[in-house]
Amino acid sequence: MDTNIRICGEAGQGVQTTGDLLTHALAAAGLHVCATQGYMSRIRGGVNSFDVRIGDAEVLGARVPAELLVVFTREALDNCRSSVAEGGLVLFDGQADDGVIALEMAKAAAAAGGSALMANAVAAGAVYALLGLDLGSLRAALSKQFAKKDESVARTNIACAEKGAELVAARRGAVKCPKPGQPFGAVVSGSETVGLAAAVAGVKVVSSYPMTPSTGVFTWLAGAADRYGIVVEQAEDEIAAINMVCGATYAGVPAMTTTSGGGFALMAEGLSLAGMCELPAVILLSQRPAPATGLPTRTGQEDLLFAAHAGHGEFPRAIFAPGSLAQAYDLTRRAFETAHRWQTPAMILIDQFLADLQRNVAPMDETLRPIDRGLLDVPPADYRRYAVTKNGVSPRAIPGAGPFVITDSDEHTADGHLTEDLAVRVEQQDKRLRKCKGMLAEFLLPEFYPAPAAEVLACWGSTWGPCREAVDLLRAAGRDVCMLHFGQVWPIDGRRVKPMVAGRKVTMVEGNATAQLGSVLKGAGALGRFKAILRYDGLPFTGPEIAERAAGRVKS
Amino acid sequence: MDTNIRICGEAGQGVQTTGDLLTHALAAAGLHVCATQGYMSRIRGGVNSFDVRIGDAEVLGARVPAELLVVFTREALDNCRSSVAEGGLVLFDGQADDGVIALEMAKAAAAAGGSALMANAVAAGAVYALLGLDLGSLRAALSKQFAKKDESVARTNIACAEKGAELVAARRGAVKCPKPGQPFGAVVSGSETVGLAAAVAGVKVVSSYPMTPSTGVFTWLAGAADRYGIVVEQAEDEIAAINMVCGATYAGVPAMTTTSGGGFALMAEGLSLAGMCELPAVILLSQRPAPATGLPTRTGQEDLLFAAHAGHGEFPRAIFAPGSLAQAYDLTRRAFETAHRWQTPAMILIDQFLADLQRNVAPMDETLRPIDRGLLDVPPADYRRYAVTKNGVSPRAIPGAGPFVITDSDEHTADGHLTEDLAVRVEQQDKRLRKCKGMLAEFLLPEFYPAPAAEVLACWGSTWGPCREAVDLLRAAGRDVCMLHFGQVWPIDGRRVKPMVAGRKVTMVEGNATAQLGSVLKGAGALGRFKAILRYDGLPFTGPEIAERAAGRVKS
Amino acid sequence: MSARKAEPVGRMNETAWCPGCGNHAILKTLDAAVAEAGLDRRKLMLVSGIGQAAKLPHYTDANVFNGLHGRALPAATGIKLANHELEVIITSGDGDMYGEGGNHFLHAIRRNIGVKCFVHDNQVYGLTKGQASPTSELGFVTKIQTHGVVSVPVSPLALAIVENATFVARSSAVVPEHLQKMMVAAIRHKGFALLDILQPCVTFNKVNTWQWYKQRVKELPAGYDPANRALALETALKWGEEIPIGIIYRAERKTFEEQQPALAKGPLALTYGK
Amino acid sequence: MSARKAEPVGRMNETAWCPGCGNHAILKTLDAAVAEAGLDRRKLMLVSGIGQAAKLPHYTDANVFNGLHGRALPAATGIKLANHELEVIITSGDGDMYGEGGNHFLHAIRRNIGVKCFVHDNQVYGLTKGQASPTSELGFVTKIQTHGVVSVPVSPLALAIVENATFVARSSAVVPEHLQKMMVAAIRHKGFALLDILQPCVTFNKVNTWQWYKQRVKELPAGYDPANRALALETALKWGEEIPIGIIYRAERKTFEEQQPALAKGPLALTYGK
Ligand SMILES: Cc1ncc(C[n+]2csc(CCOP(=O)(O)OP(=O)(O)O)c2C)c(N)n1
Ligand SMILES: Cc1ncc(C[n+]2csc(CCOP(=O)(O)OP(=O)(O)O)c2C)c(N)n1
Ligand code: SF4
Ligand code: SF4
Ligand SMILES: [Mg+2]
Ligand SMILES: [Mg+2]
Repeated sequence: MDTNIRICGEAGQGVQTTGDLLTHALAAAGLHVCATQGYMSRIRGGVNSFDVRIGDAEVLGARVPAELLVVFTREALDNCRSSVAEGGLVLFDGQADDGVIALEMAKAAAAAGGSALMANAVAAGAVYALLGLDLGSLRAALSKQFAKKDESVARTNIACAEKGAELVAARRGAVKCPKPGQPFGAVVSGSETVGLAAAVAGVKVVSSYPMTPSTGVFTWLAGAADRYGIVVEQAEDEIAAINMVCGATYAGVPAMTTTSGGGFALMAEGLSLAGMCELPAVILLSQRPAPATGLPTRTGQEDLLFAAHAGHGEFPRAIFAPGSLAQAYDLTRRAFETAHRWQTPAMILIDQFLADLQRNVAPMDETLRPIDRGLLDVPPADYRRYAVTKNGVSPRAIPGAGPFVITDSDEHTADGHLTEDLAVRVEQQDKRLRKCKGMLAEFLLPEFYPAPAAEVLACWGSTWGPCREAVDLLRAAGRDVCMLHFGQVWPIDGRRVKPMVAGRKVTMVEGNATAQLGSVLKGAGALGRFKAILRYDGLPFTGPEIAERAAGRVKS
Repeated sequence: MDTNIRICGEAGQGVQTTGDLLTHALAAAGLHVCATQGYMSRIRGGVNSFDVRIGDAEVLGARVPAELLVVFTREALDNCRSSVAEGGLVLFDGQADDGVIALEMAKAAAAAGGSALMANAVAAGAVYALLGLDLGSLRAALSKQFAKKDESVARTNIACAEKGAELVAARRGAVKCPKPGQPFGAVVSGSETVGLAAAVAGVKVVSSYPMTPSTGVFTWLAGAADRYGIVVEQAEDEIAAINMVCGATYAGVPAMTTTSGGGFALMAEGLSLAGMCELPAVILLSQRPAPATGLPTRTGQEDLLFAAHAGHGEFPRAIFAPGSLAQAYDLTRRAFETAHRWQTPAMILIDQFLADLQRNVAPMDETLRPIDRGLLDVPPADYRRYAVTKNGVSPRAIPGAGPFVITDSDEHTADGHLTEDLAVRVEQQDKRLRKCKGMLAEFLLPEFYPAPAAEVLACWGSTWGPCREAVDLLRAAGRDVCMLHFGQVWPIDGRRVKPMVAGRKVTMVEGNATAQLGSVLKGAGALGRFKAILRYDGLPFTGPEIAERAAGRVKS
Repeated sequence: MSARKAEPVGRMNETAWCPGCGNHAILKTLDAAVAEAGLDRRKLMLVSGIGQAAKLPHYTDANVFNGLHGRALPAATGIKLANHELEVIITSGDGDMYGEGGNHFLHAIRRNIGVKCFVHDNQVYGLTKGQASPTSELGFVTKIQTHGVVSVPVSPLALAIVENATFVARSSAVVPEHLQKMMVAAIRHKGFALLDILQPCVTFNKVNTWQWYKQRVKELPAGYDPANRALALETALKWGEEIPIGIIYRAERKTFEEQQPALAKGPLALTYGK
Repeated sequence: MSARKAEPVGRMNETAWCPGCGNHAILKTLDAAVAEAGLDRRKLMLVSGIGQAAKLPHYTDANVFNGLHGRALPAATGIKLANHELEVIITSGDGDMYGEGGNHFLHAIRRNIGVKCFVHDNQVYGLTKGQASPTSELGFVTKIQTHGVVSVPVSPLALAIVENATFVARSSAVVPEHLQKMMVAAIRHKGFALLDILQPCVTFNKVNTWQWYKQRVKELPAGYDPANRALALETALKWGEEIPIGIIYRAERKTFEEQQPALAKGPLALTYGK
């Protein structure tokens, strides 16, 4: 079983602080937590929400009904009340009402000797009480949070939490709580995970321009720069960012840029440069609804076809789209490895949902394990950067020590010098495109969950969690259905995917309006007709929603 | 019958001047001319070539063998000699040799009282003599060319031409010449035609950044600006160019930008803006081989998939790819009309081959016939720019007189104000995407030539001419083959194309390495398996080449 | 048709800015300046990029083109070319104008296109939550610039003067009266006008606060000659305990529009097809 | 493997420039300057964008990154960050650096990243056949600017000084000895160095010819103090019958590289995995 706690209020009121606190504390209490966020493109005001869904087993995404709603404002109450589950409760910093418990949080904080800021500790304490949980893990979380401050800060916060619990003591245990087990794992977010994986893979230059929802990865890497020995630079624009990455990779270090759709659009020329010069540029593309500025803080999966075809001319590229946090770690590394093995750009496609998603998962390896850059040990005296080879990969050396390393965005000879010899052009273009074959051989097959079935819900990237939950729900209802999740979305080896879906009823589940992966699969000859469950309102899918739509209970 | 005259020499030696002169003169002589160019990315030196192919019937493209080669340098001779047709002749400003006629052009010009620059008139005169043609049309062409200069200039040039003719008088008529008919039509290039069509359609703001091979259109428009009342501005970069176009269209005038692949890549974000704000931005994308800088002055068709998917998010767009000069005129206009009818961006895809192609064709209408901007006559007081409608097209008004016109790159309400209301988001996105249906209904069906046959050579854009010639050759050899030419390449109405190709053996003929239109057709469900004849060395197809490859005589 | 009731479209009811933000004062002052300058609202054209400042056009009664981050200037240029009778005012942020939009800033000034460029300069990226902007001071610590900014800040005013801008002024949200004067002067100026507006961001800039600006801004002395370019440059580069505000440089030069033959017959958008 | 015979890769045999072009002199002078400065060619890193000037790296013995039009600076920045022991020199055109690349120009200077930026300033777009560049003079007629340029030219040197560049110099292809001195000085400078090189384009610029430049360039007077910023600005803005050449401004400031903790242990590319 699982319970959903939703915190709603204006930006700047501590929605996120309260949510983060509860997420960490409840994980430490031995629950499985899954925290997701929805926020507006503003710094103060509006209505933001933070869901902490807790379970006695893995929880992979959000769901709409909340058993407990914590609201800081009347507007938030009006906005979110309809999402309270039947029999659910509301904790409101205002007037009591039917099912609404009044809790004057700032006042309570003051009463406990704290400042108005500590209202979030009051709220967390009250939530703990309503869940019938022991305050131990909350106290510990607060101590940890303020470990670097004066000891009194943590103490006051704890007093506030206790005050909150005390004030709702009458309703202790009123919200059903899953049974806690042994505390395990660590709470991490998608952004953190991608950042960590990049750092561990040996990224040495990160150059980006801030853009929601990619800024989290950028920020995490800035914070980890000293620890991992990374230069993190805020570029003047995205064009600078990608060209710095191209320069850095040319000169010999793994490098990455982080961006979202609009910024990525500005990088299209640089991407083509990486293709031409055979540079292992890595791009993290964190998606949000578009076109143009769209919904800056919401989620979507609308940039697959663009990413697959961005940049003028024809060149190989790989695109990974992690679903789980574990996959975010693995595929980020794989993006770096693929880029370096094939000397061509690789992309990681996430989105706001995955970037902000937090769960307690098995701890990830934080030790630096730099990937192989694929450099020649000692380049020969007659070294040629673009020597023609069978698999299309030329020997790679870096400038500075041995022979000259010459690279050119024009078509070039094996030497790297610009050429207008059209036979050489064909030779070099063939060489570059030959990599496609090898890259296709390494295609990461999509994965069934739990096992192939008559009906297939096919998805990619962050839809993994909700889709998996949907499959569980549908199977529990007796339906012969499975998920097929694509962790790599480009290039697709159609010949290997085709038999996986042949004879099955396929429904694409995608966060866009046109079933983009569906058309990629069609183009790759893997898929003929398919149905689609699509969502493009800026919110992530939920498991129950997919299940209902797949069951045909709501129109798709 | 047709005869091919090739002029080769260094950049800066007058290859183009000589070619242009001959093209205009031979057209005036009553021949069908087709001039094509191949040049290097340099201002002086190298080897450039200019082909003037003349016939007694329409000539649609180039071919490799030349009956007459005019070379200005030893390097050009060495480079091009192998392309001389059997029994063909070479006119060389150097030593005579087997099949090589020596003609000291600069010296001859001096002898005729001219400057070294007039060597091209000498060459042209000699060409005329070798073709056995009367000098009349050449004299007229020279008079016309120098009409604005002192009368002596034309006179001296004519003397030079006569000198050239005189010096090869012994070989008069040595090169077979098609029989001239009545002079007809006017010589125009692809660049000129697109520029003219845009001017006539009522383009009022043109903002571009120079980039080969799109600069020709830009330059033509700059030259015609005063005549047609156009503001032509060289932007600081392509991003500025597209955003100026967005601003100008918002404010109410048809506007266009001209660019090539790398510049277009920089416009991807602006394209998405036009999609979101529903602006009728028109982009001329003149293709050249890529990735990156590639082969700046050569031809290719490598940007179709990129153009079709460029820009983050999902929005409607139309892409036209003219084949003939007449189509360049018509489809340029159609791009403006489509963009305005559907209030969404439209693109015209040409390439270096078509941009530089010159032929004498039926004169094109040069009178200003401004397209309908689709504006409300009198916007109502409660005017809303993005009112939701059935076909997705909202009433369009422009700022300045009536009610406010509000537009936003964020998701917006019907008012145009930014919104984070997710239901409104869906409503607006649905509205925008609904246009796709109407646009698909207007899809310009591909055209068969001469009529449907068992075997189909399918192509798009500039490959029209060479492919048509190939079909003629193959049919003459008894093969049941036809061409299917796509003048619109996005969106493709697969349901209507499918029956056109069903049951036929389809070969895609494309100027790229991956058969891009082939995959678009596959994705649109129009096509299953197909063969492909591809070329990506930077040169255009020739008719004979396609015919040979289609006949299986050379490997594809 | 939309379900919304059919009233004329005007400003949005509510801003999305933080309480205490300098943008509120700028908005209010802009409205006052528009009134003072006697502008016809129907011809008022507000253009912006993306950011907190860039939301301003939605909060007043005007035509609005709220385009891409960094691209307000080329969009405004396109609009002005299509209809030079519109009064085109840009309201954008320091990141928008001097960061992402830097190249357009350089080149729009060269054109002397008649758009008025009001830059809400809060020395920080507000909307994306507090990264350094091109005007952030050395040492300014953020979650990206963890050791503090090491790139010297740009001096937008000095850049503009070097670029031969014809109207270069500075004011601040902390001195609304002065700001209004500057806005009106900018609006009345014929060519390109840059007005850099120092604006407290109460949430992300804890260095350059209301107090900080208030203590430092200082009106130019009476008799200051804005036609003196060398003096203007010197003045523009002043930054520290005293920050000069006022019209720092002013010059006369033909506008871009005036030099376009195609515009002689009237606005292109209005003469179209005639 | 390529059929070409196996010799070490060095320069291309032949340039693609017009006879008489100023680029030839710049190339020759660069080779001389590299020799004079005693640079290890293996550590010499030439970076360029696209244009005639940008072809230079192919014509000498060096590592070459010939990237995208306008993007030499960010590429060079990335290279310098990856390996700050490389001597990174950019050779690019005025369109490349001040037009398409204008935003990078503004911001690379702020960083004081240790790359040397040699701009072949021929006041025209050469490779694309003669359109105006940001440094083309008012009235310059081209096939695009049919009525002559109406945007005032940029003053790259003044911009750089305003931006707090630490080395700002001008020379010309018409005075190779002076040019060589400037190149060596730029190479020896620790941070970002801008060297604007006036270069005749014999094919497309019939105004600013060899003769034109020769008559005008004038070395700074002995005793000129390049540390005086106000003087430097005034000097940088001089253009006309006399065009000052020399080191117009010089200052000391920490380089970007020096302020990156990650680089303390040596070049990232060389210490990788160690
Ligand atoms: C191409 C692109 N890159 C990045 C962003 C993200 N972004 C939005 S606003 C902003 C910076 C805002 O700073 P500023 O212009 O100073 O405005 P402020 O919010 O401070 O008023 C950024 C980086 C974007 N919308 N588009
Ligand atoms: C993105 C992009 N836009 C345009 C071009 C076309 N282009 C190549 S070089 C050039 C200008 C060259 O001028 P400049 O930088 O002054 O160099 P020069 O040839 O004069 O040395 C242009 C516009 C390009 N290659 N890429
Ligand atoms: S974040 Fe700063 S700039 Fe943005 S609204 Fe808040 S105070 Fe104003
Ligand atoms: S076009 Fe001009 S810059 Fe280019 S090589 Fe010729 S003379 Fe030099
Ligand atoms: Mg700001
Ligand atoms: Mg130049």
